[in-house]
Amino acid sequence: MLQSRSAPTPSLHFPESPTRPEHAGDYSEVVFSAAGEVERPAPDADLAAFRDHAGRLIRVLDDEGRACGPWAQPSDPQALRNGLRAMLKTRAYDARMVRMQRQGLTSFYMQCTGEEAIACAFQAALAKGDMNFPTYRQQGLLIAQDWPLVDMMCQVLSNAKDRMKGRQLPVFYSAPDAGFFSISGNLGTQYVQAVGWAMAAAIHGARKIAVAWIGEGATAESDFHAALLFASVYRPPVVLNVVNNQWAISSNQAVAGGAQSTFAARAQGYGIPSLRVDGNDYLAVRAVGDWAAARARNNLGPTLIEFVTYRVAPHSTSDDPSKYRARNDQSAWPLGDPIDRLKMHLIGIGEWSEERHVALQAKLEAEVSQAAAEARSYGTLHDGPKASPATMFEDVFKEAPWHLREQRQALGY
Amino acid sequence: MLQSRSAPTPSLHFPESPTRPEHAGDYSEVVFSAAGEVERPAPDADLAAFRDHAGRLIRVLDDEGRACGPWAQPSDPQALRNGLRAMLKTRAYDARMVRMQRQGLTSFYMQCTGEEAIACAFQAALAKGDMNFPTYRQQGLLIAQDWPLVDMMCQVLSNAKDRMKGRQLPVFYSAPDAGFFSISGNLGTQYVQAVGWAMAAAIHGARKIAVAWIGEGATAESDFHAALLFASVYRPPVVLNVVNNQWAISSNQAVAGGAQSTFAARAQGYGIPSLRVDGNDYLAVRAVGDWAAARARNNLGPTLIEFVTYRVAPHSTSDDPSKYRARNDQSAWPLGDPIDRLKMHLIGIGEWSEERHVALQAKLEAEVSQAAAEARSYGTLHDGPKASPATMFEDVFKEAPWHLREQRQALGY
Amino acid sequence: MPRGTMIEAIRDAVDVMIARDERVVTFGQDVGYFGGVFRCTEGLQKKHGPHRCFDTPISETGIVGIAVGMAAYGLRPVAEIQFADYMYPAYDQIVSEAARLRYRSAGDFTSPLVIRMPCGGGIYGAQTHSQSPEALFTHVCGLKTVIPSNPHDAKGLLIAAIEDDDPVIFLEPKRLYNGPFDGHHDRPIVPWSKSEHGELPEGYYTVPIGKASVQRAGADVTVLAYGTMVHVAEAAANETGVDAEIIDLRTLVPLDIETIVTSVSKTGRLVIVHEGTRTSGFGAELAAEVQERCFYHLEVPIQRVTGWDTPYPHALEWNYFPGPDRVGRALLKAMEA
Amino acid sequence: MPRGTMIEAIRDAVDVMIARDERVVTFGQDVGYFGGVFRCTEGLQKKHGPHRCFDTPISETGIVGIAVGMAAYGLRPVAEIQFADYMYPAYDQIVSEAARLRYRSAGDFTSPLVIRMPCGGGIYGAQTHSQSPEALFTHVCGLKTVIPSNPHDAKGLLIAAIEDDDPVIFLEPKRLYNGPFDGHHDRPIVPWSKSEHGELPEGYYTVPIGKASVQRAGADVTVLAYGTMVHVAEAAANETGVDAEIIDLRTLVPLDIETIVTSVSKTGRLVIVHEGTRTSGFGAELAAEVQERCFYHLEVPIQRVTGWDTPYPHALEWNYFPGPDRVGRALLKAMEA
Ligand SMILES: Cc1ncc(C[n+]2csc(CCOP(=O)(O)OP(=O)(O)O)c2C)c(N)n1
Ligand SMILES: Cc1ncc(C[n+]2csc(CCOP(=O)(O)OP(=O)(O)O)c2C)c(N)n1
Ligand SMILES: [Mg+2]
Ligand SMILES: [Mg+2]
Repeated sequence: MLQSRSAPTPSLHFPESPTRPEHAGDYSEVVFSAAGEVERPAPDADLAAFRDHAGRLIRVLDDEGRACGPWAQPSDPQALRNGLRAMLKTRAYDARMVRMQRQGLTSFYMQCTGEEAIACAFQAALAKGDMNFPTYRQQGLLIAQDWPLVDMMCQVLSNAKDRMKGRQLPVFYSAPDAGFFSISGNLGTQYVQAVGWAMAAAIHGARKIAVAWIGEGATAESDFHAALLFASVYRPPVVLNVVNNQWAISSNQAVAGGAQSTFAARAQGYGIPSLRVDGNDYLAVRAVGDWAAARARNNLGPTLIEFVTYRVAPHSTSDDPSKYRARNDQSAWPLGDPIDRLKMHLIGIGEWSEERHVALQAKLEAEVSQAAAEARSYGTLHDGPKASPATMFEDVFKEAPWHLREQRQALGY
Repeated sequence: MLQSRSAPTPSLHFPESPTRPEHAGDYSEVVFSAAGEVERPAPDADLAAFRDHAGRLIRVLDDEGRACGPWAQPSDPQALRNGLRAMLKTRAYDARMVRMQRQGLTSFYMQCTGEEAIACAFQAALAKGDMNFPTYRQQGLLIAQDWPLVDMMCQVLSNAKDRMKGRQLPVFYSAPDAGFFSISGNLGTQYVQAVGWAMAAAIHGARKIAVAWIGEGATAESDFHAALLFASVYRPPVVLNVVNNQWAISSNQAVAGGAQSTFAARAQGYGIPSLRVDGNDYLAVRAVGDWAAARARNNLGPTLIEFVTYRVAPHSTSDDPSKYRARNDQSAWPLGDPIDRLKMHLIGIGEWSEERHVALQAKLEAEVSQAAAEARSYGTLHDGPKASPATMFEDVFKEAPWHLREQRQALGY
Repeated sequence: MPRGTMIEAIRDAVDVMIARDERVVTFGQDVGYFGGVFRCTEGLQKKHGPHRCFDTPISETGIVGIAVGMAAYGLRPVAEIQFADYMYPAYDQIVSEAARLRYRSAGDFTSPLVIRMPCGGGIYGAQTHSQSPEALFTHVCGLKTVIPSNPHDAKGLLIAAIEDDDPVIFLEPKRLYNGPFDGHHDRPIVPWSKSEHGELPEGYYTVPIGKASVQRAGADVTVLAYGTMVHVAEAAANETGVDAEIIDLRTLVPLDIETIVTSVSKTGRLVIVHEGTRTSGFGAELAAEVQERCFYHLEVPIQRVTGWDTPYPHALEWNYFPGPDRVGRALLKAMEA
Repeated sequence: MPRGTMIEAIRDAVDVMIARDERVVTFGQDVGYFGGVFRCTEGLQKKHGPHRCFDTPISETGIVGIAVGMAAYGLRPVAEIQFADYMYPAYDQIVSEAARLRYRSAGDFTSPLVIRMPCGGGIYGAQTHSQSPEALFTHVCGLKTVIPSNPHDAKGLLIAAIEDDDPVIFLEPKRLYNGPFDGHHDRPIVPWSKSEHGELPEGYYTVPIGKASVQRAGADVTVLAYGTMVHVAEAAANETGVDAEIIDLRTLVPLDIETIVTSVSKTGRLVIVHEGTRTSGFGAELAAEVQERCFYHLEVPIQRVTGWDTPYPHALEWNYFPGPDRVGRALLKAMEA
């Protein structure tokens, strides 16, 4: 069957960012829902119960900071204050590390500004023994557990106390005791590994769950498909998290296929229940995290969660978003700031105040400063003690074979 | 949040085939619909219009061989007789090639028995200049175009007239003039190439479409994901075909994730319209093929089609399905045989008869025999003329560099 | 000593290890119910259950990806890639992940997995069922690469690989599955049960990774070979009458450099044989190392007899395969100078 | 002659070819609007439109997969992989498809594409922004592998690569993007505008694929190098005073064996330098070929100065990098014997 004479000229669609430096910021296309509007399915509901969730947005906090709807959990002010503290501390940590990078104390840094609620609230849904397979933007998972900042900083500074022995790029932490898997520089690879880890836990009957993390840009990688498929087939205790912060370096989420369907929708094509959540709403993230973790723990199989958020900071310290984003891009973002929103909620329920907030902020900044001073005392990338060159040849294998010993000797060690 | 004490012991789900040699065949789980039941969306309908199609089955021929429902096209008896002829010829060709392989005239062969309708009817929807990216089970695409059998056989026999110069495994044809892309031994790779080819056609404004082919087992490969994603993002003129013949060597489609959702459903997760079709119903395949090809030609973007069928034959001549399938597996298959069904339809509308059928069969077998005799006269894998060893060093590059010339000389050529 | 095939050897090794060590699991395409297209895991699912031996989707990325996750958890996965030619979709997980996990995490996480894959030609498998991609593994630091040439070694090396704390690539020359093969494709097939190299001890034992074996002692020329080529080299030595010392490397990384240097220092002549393509093949590494270490002992140039720099062709398989004739000519040439 | 950076050279080459040849398109992650993280395609989308220069999803599999399909259609795709370290997900499409399409279809279909990727260390990029995986391409028959060491060659070779009818892997030493680099990381950075090697002719021209260039003539030792190491070798020769002949290979496959053999036959001494890991690196192939062809001319063992067999570390970058000191010691050692 040939096309009719009137068939349109063939052409391709090239997805474009809604906004570029020459425009005003515009996120009016982001699909969202009013707070409290989206139902909470039974954890063992049929896939059909999730169909609409892929196109909507679970939100608990409304514009006035009130918790509402079926995803609002019984209030636990202390837990929420802990969450606020974790987010504030993460932000203070990021700010300090960027400064240290600018001072030339290390080569590189990556912030999670604006996305703090996701890692901080999700971590609260996890238990000792669970394992996160994070990306470079989930430092909040460590900070929410009060993992020693000095330890993190020493990794960033590649100094003598860097447990990674200066091998990894800054922010590529590893902390088995915190359920934090070693970060890979290769996007996506850890997503399917999390599925394998969860399979192993289930094979051995261990009551542990795995959590996979990926950016919306990296869902394009092959490992994302493999992870969804294997999770669908074997139904291991894994939660598959997608952090959609709208940007992958310079390319908008539309380039990752976000304009044709949501990232949550991907999972349903594999028969995996999925939810889409306001990632700047601490209460929503926590509620959905609890829900998905419980599903995994109760052998009900994998869940995919798309967290909708916004990357406030540059991609990394090597990046300059003024080259590709609208100048007022951030202010056009409709879902606000996670810290401001949780603060408003806590103040609204009478469990927080401006004064306590300012005091906490100051205390955390002091804590971060003190940690920074201590970390610096162990050296920095270009200055002071660091791992001996002899260590470069360790851990390639459990024991260095002759050729690595020879090479070490050739280097003079 | 920890699991309750009563949480079930973690365990994995291991998909199993519904049937194994120790059982009776059983395909009652195959989701299907009555003939004529499934709607025909407008080619430019919204994705929402396709939602249900992923879980249903477009069928035109009912059990009595009558064409019914919105997908039934105006009857064209001559076109249908051509289709019947193509399917019969394909089956006769397969039977003969298996025999030649058993006679030791070549190393290997792969049949498409039971799946003939898919390639034969789909090819009828295509135009000169379109390009198929087939798997090893789409010989029907060539035969439906009356591509010379001798040419195909010479490839299978790796003889002196094999245009592939004996390089490829039997059945890995290549025929640019027939819109038949060179077959790769690596599953899935060609799926995304088809998307690239269609992008190229659109970039140059050429009115050509690409057709990607893959087995349900191979949808697990990474290239399937890449193809769907790039097709979703750039919307090129491509039709994405999945042939779900229930088996991938010894593993049932459930191992490929077919139990949790259909292969048609995958596409909708990427925002690509998809349909699920009775692959043993020549009329349904033709109707859906026309429909999807028209969408592509009219710049309406990609379509994914899942063809539901059954692999009657062993995977290849190296395979022995009695080791992993129920003895009566085929008879449990509910969608019948494509040749029988089209024949019944044609007889039903008074356009065919048992006598003409028997006569045609005999004629085609004679044609195949004659071609086989001719092909054998040009040599076989182990006997008679074949490509000179000097040709082994050609086509690695356009011009052989010195090292390949040296190697050729070292071999004595 | 009982005899057995290489297939039985591999099956035995996995069977023994699943029974001994609750961390061992095996999986891959068609590996579970069916037992693999070469039947290397036949019966294991029935014996040990699907949680120890199971089918996977056709995704090499996924197969190795879950293996890395499982190994990081503490299991000892033995993943099968159906043919070495199909390992490429898994290459990222192998190179960027399995090989580097211990290093990048300074030992926090490790990846003690085994990836088995049939390799090599000789079965008319054409370009996608015949490849020998060992050099693509030997170049990657953090991987051990093993390739046995007989049932005894296959079983002992595979058990050692499973017990090894590092990721091991385990290449199985498929033409050796059912019998030794010396490259004389036109002669009757010899089964392992009829071969002196067919010994297959029962139960648990290991063959150490990193140790070569001298397949045939000799005084005049050293031959470095592995997999199928060990048998081809032996045939070539016997047929030419050259007193060759044939070293079966068994492990490519870490290499048994001592055995190699000792032999070449003695013979002063070296022929390297492999089936993989020539340019940047593993023979290049062997030649580079030996010329540096044995420079003043070498009497003639080191020769490489290898697969050609072309894809493995179907009909011309035996023109591609570096058979005893080509190896024999190299031996004679080494003796000429 | 005007001067320019290597980034400008690459951008120029693509720009010239998009303008000259309607078949040329370029794409990759961040390549379109932004112009690539190293800005090699900056301005091209604006100038030529999104159908000639566009952003892709973060899928190397997909990037090379569509490139193969486009090339088969008749286009001349120039695909960018953001860092060579991220080429592994595309490796299957490169090895099994791009490299073999012409062969397996006996010329029915071809794959004239270019895959550009920044490689090498020296920017504190650690293990996933520093790799030199050239040997993983040179082992694959059907691929041409090119690596320039200066802007002039980068532009001319890239234009030649785009015009080439075979698939070309185009490696760009990222440490050379903005200036030559001789390994003295503690000295001030020299921009290309200040370097005698910074010449960048305007408009269309080609540098032939398969031809090496003698970067520095000399009588005593031959040095084979490519990319960044050409400059390191030059510094080492100048600093040690060894009269080295430095050959910039420019193309690894097909190799300019004639130039190499001529030089080694003259000097009798050879040092091979590369940044990639040692075992099975491209240096092994060079050593193997040269020892065979120049055996009777060689006066000392061929040495390889390479990256260590470890991942590229972050803090210890300069202990990993084979700098002028290590190369210099090899030169002196070559002169000793
Ligand atoms: C395999 C691979 N390809 C490319 C890159 C380069 N890269 C690093 S981060 C990045 C963008 C990722 O975006 P996204 O997944 O959305 O995460 P985000 O940075 O927004 O958190 C890219 C392309 C990489 N690290 N790995
Ligand atoms: C990358 C890759 N992995 C594995 C194989 C081996 N293999 C060949 S055919 C096949 C089964 C394919 O099943 P399916 O896709 O359902 O197609 P069908 O044979 O049923 O037509 C497998 C596993 C391969 N050819 N390529
Ligand atoms: Mg992002
Ligand atoms: Mg199938």
